Amino acid sequence: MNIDIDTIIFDVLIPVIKIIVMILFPMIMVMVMLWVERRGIAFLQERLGPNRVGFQGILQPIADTIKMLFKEDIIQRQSDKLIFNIAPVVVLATSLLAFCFIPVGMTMSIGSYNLTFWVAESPVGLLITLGISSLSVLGIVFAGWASNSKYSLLGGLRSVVQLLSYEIPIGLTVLTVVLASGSMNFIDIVNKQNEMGIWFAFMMPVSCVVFWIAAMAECNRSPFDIVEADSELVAGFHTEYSGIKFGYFFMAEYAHMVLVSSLMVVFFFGGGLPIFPNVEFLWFLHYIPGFVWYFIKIMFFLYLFVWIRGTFPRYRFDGLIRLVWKWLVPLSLLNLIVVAIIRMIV
Amino acid sequence: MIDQISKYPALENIFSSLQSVFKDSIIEGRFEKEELSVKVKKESILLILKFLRDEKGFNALSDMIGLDNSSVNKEGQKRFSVLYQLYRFPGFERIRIVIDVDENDPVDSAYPVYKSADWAEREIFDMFGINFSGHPNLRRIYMPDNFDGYPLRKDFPLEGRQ
Amino acid sequence: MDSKFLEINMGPQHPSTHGVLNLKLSLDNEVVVKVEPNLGYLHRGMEKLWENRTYAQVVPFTDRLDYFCAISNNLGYVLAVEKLMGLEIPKRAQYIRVILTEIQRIVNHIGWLGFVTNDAGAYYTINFYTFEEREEYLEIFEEYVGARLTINAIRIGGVPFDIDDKLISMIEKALVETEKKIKDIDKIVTRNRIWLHRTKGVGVFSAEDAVQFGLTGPALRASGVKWDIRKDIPYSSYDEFDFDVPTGTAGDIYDRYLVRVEEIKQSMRIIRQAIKNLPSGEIAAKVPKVLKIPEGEIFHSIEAPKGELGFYIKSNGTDKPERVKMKSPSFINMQSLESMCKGNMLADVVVILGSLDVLLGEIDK
Amino acid sequence: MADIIEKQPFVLARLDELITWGQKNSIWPFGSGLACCAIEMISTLMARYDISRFGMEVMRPSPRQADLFIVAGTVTKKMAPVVRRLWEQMPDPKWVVAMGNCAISGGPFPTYAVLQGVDKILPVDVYISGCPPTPQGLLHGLLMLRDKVGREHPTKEIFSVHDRPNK
Repeated sequence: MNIDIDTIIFDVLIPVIKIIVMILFPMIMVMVMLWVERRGIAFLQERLGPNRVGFQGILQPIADTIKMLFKEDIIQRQSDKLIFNIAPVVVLATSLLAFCFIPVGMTMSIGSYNLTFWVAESPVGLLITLGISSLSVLGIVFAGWASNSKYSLLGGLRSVVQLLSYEIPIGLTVLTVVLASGSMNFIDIVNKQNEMGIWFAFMMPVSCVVFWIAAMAECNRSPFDIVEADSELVAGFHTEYSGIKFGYFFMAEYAHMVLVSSLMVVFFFGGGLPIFPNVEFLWFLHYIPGFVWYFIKIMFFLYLFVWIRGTFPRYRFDGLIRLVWKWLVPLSLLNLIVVAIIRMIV
Repeated sequence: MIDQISKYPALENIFSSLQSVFKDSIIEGRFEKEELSVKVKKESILLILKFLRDEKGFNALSDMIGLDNSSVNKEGQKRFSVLYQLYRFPGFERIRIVIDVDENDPVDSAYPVYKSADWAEREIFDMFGINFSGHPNLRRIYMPDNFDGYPLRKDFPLEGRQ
Repeated sequence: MDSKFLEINMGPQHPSTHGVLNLKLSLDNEVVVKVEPNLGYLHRGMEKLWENRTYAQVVPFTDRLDYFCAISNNLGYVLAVEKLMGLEIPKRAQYIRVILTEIQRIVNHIGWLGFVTNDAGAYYTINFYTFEEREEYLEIFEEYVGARLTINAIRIGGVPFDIDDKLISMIEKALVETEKKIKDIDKIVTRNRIWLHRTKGVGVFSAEDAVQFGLTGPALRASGVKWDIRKDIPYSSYDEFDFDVPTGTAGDIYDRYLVRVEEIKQSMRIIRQAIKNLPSGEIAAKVPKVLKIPEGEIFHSIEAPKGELGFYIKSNGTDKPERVKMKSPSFINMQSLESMCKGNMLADVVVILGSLDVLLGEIDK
Repeated sequence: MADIIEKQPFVLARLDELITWGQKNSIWPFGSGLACCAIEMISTLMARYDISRFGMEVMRPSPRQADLFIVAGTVTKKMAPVVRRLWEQMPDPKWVVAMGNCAISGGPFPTYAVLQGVDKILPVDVYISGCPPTPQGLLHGLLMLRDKVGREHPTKEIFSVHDRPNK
C-alpha cells in the first residue's frame, strides 16, 4: 500500500479539519448568538444591552463562559448523580452531532480539488439528523428526572409531550421536501433547488411556515418555551443545574437554534445558494461564496428567534397541544397530499 | 344615643328594624361621622349578620377588626372587641357591628354568612388569640405556627419576646 | 393529602409570586386541584408599630404598605385621620391630591400591564415599555417631593408643596406620552392570539361570587359590578370631576386587562380636568404640631388602584392612635385566588395571581 | 504549594485577572425581591437605568445559576430561614448586596417580626442605604461590587486547602 501525500491531505487532514471546524462552528455561533440575543432583545426593548466588555460588548459571552467555568458545580445529594451528570452532555452532544450532515455552503473548486462544506454525506442524512436532534429531548427528560425537583420534573414531562406532538408536523413537512427533491440527502435537496431555480420556500410556503413553527417548539423557544417557563416553573428542567453544566444547557439551546435555522435554510431557502440561482443577470451573486449566503440566511432566522421571543407571550400547555393537533397536523397532512398530487402530475 | 341620624334615613331604617327584630341582642347604637355602629351581644352575631345580608341586602363584609380594650378603664368592659364592617351596594351604606369578647371566649365564625370572613378571622386569631368556633381552617395567618404570643395584644412588647 | 396529586411549593421565592408569597399547589397533571396561599413572609408588624407612633409618624409607614402606589395609601390614612379630626381641607390641596393619586393610579395600572404580560411569558418587552413610561411619572414625583417610590407626598391637613407650571407641563407631556404608549401596547397585546388564549375565560369570577368574597377594585368591576368609591361615596372632591367607571362582563383576566386600560384613560381625563380647574388658595389646613385627637373611631375607605383601601382608626385622646387597622384590597383579592384557580392549569395560576394585582406589602402589613 | 501561592507568581496572577475579569463582567443577579426595594431593583433593570450594560441583566430565577443575591427589602423573621437557604443554594463564588435600610438594619421596623439586618444571617459585601435606594444608588453599589470582585484572588481559593469554606 503506497501512501502518497495527496491521500493524507485529502482523506485524512481535510476531513479532520472539517470535523474540528464543524464542531467549532456551532460553538462560535452559540457565542455570537448569546451576544445577538442580548443585544437584539435590548434593541427591541429600548435599551442598550451589554456594551462594556470589548467592542460593543462582543466579549460578553466569553466573560460569561469564564465565569461559569469557575463556578461551583453543585450536585444535590438526593439526585441521581450519573444521570444528572450525563443529561447536559446528552443535550449538547446531540445538538452538535446533528451538524455533521449539514451543508454549510456549496462545493468550491480549488484547482482540481472540490472542497465541500460538509463533514459527511449520506443518502439518509436527513433522517439521521432529525433523529439525532430529537434525541436531545432525552437529555432534558434526564435532567428533569434526575434533579429530584418537582419543577424540573414538570419541565421534563412537558418536554416529552411537546416532542411527541411536534415531531409529527416536522416529519410531515420534511416529507414534502423529500417529495419535491426526491432525495433524503441534504446536498441533493440543495442541488434540486438549484436545478429548479427556485427555493422551496416559494414552492411550498405552507411547509415552510409549518416547519418553522414546529421547529421553534422543538427548540423550546418562546412562545413555546413551556419547558423552562420562567414565570411558572422557575427555570424548568435546569432549575437545579449550576456552573458549567447549566452552561451546557444554555449552549445546547443556542446550538439547537442554529441547527434548526440551518435545516430551515437547507430545506426551504436553498442552503448556500444565492437568491434566484438561475436568473441570468444576477450572475455576480455567484461570486459570493456559498458559506456567506448560508451565514446570512441563518443569521436572519436566528434573529427571527430573538424577535419572536421579544414579542409574544408564552403559549399555555394545552394551547400548544391544540395548536399542533388542530392546526399544524391537519394542515401539514393536507399540504403533503397536495404536494404529492402536484408531484405526480408534474 | 343617636343624633343627626335623620340625615341618613337608610341607616335609621336599618337600625330601627334591627332593634325591632333583635330586641334583646342590641346593646347600643351609635351614629358617629356618618357611620352607624351597633353594639350587639356576642351570641346573636351570626343571626344578625344573616339578617343583614338576607333582609337588608348588606352583601359584602368589607373587613373585620380586632380590638384590645385592656387600656380602657370602663366598668364591665370585656377584654376584646370584634368589629364587622359591612356595606351594601347599590345604595352604598356602611354599618359596623361590634361585639365584645372575653379572653378564651370563642365567637361564632362568620364564614357561613360571608366568605370573606375566612382570612379576616384567621388574622384576628393570629393577632389577638380570639377563637372562632366553626371556622373551617383556623390557623395563624401571618406568624409562623410555633410563634408564641399574640402580637397585637397590648401586653405584647413591640420588639417581641426573645 | 391524596398521593396521586403532585404537591408543589410555589414561593416564597418564585419569579412570579409578586413578592414573598408561598402557594401550596396540588396538581393533577397540570390541572390545579388546590391552592393554599401561605402569607406572612413580609409581615412587619406595621399595625403594632403604628400604635407606638404618633399620627403624623404613621404616614411614611403607609408608603411601605402598597409600595407600588404609595400616594394612595397616604391618602387613605390621611383622609381617615382628617375625618376623625373633623378637619376641612382647602380645595387646592384636594385637587393636588386628586392629581397625585390619579397619577399614582396610572403608574400602578401601567406597571401592572407590564407585570401581567410578563407572567404570561412575554419576556419583559411590555414590561420595559411600561416601566419606561412609569419613569416619566416618577420624575414628576421626584420633581414634586424629591423621592421616587415611597414618596410620602400627602400630609395630614393638606399637601407639603404646591404644584407649579413646570410640574404641570411635565404632567401634560407625560400624559401625551402615555396615550401613545397605550396605543402601542394595545397594538401588541389586545388582539394577540396567544394573549387571548391565555386570558379569555381564565380565572372567571361571577359577579355574585365577587361580591360574596368581598372583591373590590378593577377585579370586581371586571365581573360587571359598578362599584367605584370615587363615584359612589366621593371623597376629596371626586364628585366635581367627570369620569366613567369602566366595567367588564365576563370577569376573566382579559376583562380585567381591558378595565385597567380604560381606567388609565379615565385617570388621564381626571388629571386634565383637575389641572384645568385647579383652584387657587392654601395648600394645607392648620394642623397643630402635636396632634391629639379626641376619643372616637372611624372607618374610611378610598378607591385605591388595587381596590377598596380602608383605614379604621380608634383614637384614645393621646397623640398616638389606640389602634389602626388597614383594610387592604390585595388581602381580599388574594383570598379569592383559590376559587379562581381551581380547575385551571398551572400556567394560569401565575397569570390569575398577576391579574388580581396583589402586592405582598399590603397583604402582610 | 502553599508557598508558591503566597508569592502569587506571574502566571497565577494573570489567571486571577482573567477569572475575575470574567466574573466581574458577568454578575448574574438572583431574581429575588422581598419588599419595596424590589421595585427599585426592577427599575434598575429597566430601560432607563439599564443594568444590562454591565452584563448583569440576566436575572436568574433559580439560585443555582445566580452569582449575586440582592437582598432587596425587609427580611422578616419568617423569611429569614428561606433567605439563608436560598443563599446556601447559590454556588460559589457568590456575593450579597444588602439593598435598603431594612436589609441593612431593619430600617424603620424595630418590631417583633423583622430581622434587624440581613448581615446577621448572610455575609454582606456591599451595603446600599436608602429607603428605598434610588436606581442610581443601586447601580453605584453594583459598580462597587464589580470593583471588589475584580480585586479578588480566585486562584488562591482553588489551590489552597486551608481557607476553603466548609463544603
